Amino acid sequence: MKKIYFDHNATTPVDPEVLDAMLPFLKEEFGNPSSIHWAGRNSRKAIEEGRDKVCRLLNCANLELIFTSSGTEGDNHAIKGVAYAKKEKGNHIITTKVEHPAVLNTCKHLAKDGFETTYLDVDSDGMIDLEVLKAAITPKTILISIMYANNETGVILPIKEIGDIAKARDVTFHTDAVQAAGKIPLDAQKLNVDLLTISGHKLYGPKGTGALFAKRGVRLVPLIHGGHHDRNRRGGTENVAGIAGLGKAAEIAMRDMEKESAQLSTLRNRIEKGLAEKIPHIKVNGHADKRLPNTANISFEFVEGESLLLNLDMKGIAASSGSACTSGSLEPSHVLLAMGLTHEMSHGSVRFSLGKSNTAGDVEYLIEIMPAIVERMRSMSPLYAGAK
Amino acid sequence: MKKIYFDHNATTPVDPEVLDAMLPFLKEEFGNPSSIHWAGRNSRKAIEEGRDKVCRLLNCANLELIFTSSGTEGDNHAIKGVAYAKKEKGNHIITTKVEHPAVLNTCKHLAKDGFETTYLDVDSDGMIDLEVLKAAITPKTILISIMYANNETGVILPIKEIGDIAKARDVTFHTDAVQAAGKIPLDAQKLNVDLLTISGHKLYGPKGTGALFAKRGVRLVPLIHGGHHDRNRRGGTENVAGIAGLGKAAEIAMRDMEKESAQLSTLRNRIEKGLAEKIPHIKVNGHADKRLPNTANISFEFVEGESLLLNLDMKGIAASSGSACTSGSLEPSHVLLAMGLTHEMSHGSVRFSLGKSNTAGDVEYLIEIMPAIVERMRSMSPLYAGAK
Amino acid sequence: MYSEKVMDHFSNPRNVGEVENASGVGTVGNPACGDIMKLSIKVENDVIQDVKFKTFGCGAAIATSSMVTELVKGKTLDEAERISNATVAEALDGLPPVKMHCSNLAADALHAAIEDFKKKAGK
Amino acid sequence: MYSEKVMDHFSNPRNVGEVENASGVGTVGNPACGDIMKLSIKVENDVIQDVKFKTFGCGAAIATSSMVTELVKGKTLDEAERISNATVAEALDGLPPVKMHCSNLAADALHAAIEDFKKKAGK
Ligand SMILES: Cc1ncc(COP(=O)(O)O)c(C=O)c1O
Ligand SMILES: Cc1ncc(COP(=O)(O)O)c(C=O)c1O
Repeated sequence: MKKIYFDHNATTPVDPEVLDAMLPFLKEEFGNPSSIHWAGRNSRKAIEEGRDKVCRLLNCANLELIFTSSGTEGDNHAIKGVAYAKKEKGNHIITTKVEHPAVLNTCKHLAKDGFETTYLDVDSDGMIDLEVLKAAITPKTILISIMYANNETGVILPIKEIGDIAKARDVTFHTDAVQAAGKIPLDAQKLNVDLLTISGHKLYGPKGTGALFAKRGVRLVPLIHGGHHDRNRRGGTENVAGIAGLGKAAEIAMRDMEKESAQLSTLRNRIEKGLAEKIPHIKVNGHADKRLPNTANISFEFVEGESLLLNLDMKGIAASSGSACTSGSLEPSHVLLAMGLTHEMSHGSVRFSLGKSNTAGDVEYLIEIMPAIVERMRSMSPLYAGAK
Repeated sequence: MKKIYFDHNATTPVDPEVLDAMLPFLKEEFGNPSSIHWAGRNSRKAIEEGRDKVCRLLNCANLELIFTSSGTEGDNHAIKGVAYAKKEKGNHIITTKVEHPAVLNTCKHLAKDGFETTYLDVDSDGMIDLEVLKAAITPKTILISIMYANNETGVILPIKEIGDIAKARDVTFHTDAVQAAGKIPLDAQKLNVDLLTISGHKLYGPKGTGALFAKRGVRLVPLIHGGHHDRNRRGGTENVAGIAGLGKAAEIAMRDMEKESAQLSTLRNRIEKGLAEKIPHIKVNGHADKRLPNTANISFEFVEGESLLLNLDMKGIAASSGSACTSGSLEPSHVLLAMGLTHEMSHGSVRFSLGKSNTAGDVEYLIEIMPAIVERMRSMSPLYAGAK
Repeated sequence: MYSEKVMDHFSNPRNVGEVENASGVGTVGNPACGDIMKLSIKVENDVIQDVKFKTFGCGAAIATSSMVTELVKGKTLDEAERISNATVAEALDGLPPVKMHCSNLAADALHAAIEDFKKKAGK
Repeated sequence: MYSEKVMDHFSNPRNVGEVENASGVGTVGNPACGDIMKLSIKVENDVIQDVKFKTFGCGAAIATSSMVTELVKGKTLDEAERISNATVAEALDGLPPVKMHCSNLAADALHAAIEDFKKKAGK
């Protein structure tokens, strides 16, 4: 059966060039980068080259990068790191209702330690209101953490404007850029962000890798204490092959982003238009323009998302509802609920997230098979009768 | 030039079988294990198979294993996790002076949060006194963290006895088994340990992997909050290839441990004997019997370790002084100082840690070249004159 | 994640629809939890002669609905009342843990339909 | 981690040993920090005619010791006094940051030797 992967926001395949960059460090170049002998030297060099490349993607200085094992670790490190470093100054954090669980659950955990979090609402486009953000800042506010691009809808938040507000009020600003990195240009310097998280496996790098940009001067309590790695900011023997791979992935992203972005948005728009033409009662979720080029989030009224996914899977199409982390769970998407969708509509959403390998043929195949799937599920739905 | 690697306690090469086990998940099997579609299913299966294998190595149940990104993360997770989970009960932690920085610096960090740590002394063999341990336990003691085998000397601590003491006093017990795993048999069930840390890259697995055994019922505040991964105990998309590799490494270790252990101790003993016969003023550090089979830690009086390592490196031999994490730093080994060595002797120590690839030829080569190196460095040492 | 039986019932659900002139109808679940099941039965001489379902929900919700209709067709009301959600899950070779609570409501829908029938019949 | 020059001086250290009938001897460092340097000089007409070192220490310690002996041989005392630890590190194309403080003591040893000479000479 034909297999089509429309779930690139969940994870991406490792680029063959990335794997090539990793392999030496899974074979002969196995030394510990902290070792002074021959076996360690090339490992050390690989880390520094990987660092150079990731820094080029983020436009930051080498000393400003901490390697992590995932986007989730980066988010935890940034948020807990600032919270504990600044707890004398205040205990208030501002984030949004549409963040990834890595941010939401970290804030929830911090509540047990006396921190308070304001979760900003979003409008029906998935956008926050900057005036509400401004009004939410109090003298006790130590951190704003707002994602760059939403993983479920692809909505891009106004990071530059948020950064300006944060700077004017002297509040540390973290952005979870896990979904943005590799898909749209990032510039840590221009954005007034203090901290920025990325994850390797979302940009054709290996799982188990990530990085946290931490602007020079930002105080951060380490999440993982240990040896002198990464200037005492993250203990643990470095994942050398992973870092080499992440570096290569960053390099490739820089090189290909523009071209790919144009291609993907064409395909994505075709999906949205093609499905809307053929299937009644559907709704594209998220801001029309301020969106990642690759993401389509569509609610199919009267039916539930997982059953659509299972049907798609039986036809060889991989897609998801909500984030991969929450599929398997029964809660409707917190992101779509925050955007004002009903429970039914939130449950009935499917995310198609495109990537390098996708072709126009893939998209036409989806448009061809989807109407019958939706119709079949609707015919079984007790909610559908009235709408006919 | 001939290259000989005698630094297996710093890191080990990835076993080719391990790499083979990883490769599918760096190529076609790239799905997110949380995804319900075709791309995710094999990833999920790989994780569960990796888990089975690691659990077999540790003799524990599947639900008792949390995957981590390093030994350091596991140590942090265990120690902070227990400290924060039990902080209502007490604030006292007991560890030793000879732990890895992953443990020592975590305890040091916890001091800022009101936790107090007793650092147990060791004797000249590197052993702790169990009576002193017993006496150190107070009603406020919530955690004992004592390493299974020391990374610098290979000394094996009496984990079973410590576990019995901890159990009798109802104190949670963590052991850092990073150096023990794969070298000597472990049995999480028999040992009365509540928590046990291992690291992939010390047993021919990939860097960036590790696991924490947490006995059923042990309460642990997560270190990394996020999605539902590993039953909410460690957020972040799983390093599928890494876990597959770690599993394979555990399987191989189970299979080969006994044979290898016999071979390595023969080679190790030959190094110690051979060098002692040819070089005056040297001292083998650590308990004569209760020691890992692969580790020789030798002080060469009157000379400094790094300069010996550089000389060895020029002859193609990779060895280390102290732990890899602290080489590059200027402090003498805290482990050897705790064992009562003078500063000079601590500075003058070299660790030879053997592994699979080492042969009798490697060992004879070392014994052949080492005397001249030591003599050369001694001839330059202002401390040597008096001893001649 | 699902057993073959679940996938079979999901892909080829038995008895989809609404029984005409139903003797009883039961609806359980709600949109918040993501599953709504509506079961209609035709009862004659205390035997369930016909049964159909409509379900909004995930794979487990649809499969359990389908399975319960197979299990009760031709059964007496007494027999049908003894079918529990656990019976249904078992008949499907089990469900993933996360699905056991919320999506495993088909027997509840059946019992609601029987109750509805009894009320209408004045029993 | 070390420059080629450092490795050259480490592998082929110049002027190892002790000057006979030294005009001055300087010893700096201590075992705790891992480096001890002993420099002996032969001074004639305020010129350093000969210089030798003995060092217990890491690669940087040995290389800086060797380098300082090269730098001062034939220099006047005035010139020698102007040589700093930084001068030595520079002449070696730099040292790793972690080595800059502790192991970069060779100029200190030189100055100590000159001072010793002056004291003995009653200057
Ligand atoms: C005893 C011990 N504990 C912990 C660690 C840390 O493990 P990792 O390098 O995987 O973070 C090491 C190795 O460096 C070790 O030897
Ligand atoms: C927006 C966002 N943040 C954080 C994460 C977590 O990244 P990782 O899977 O690398 O832990 C993800 C992906 O799941 C994400 O989409």
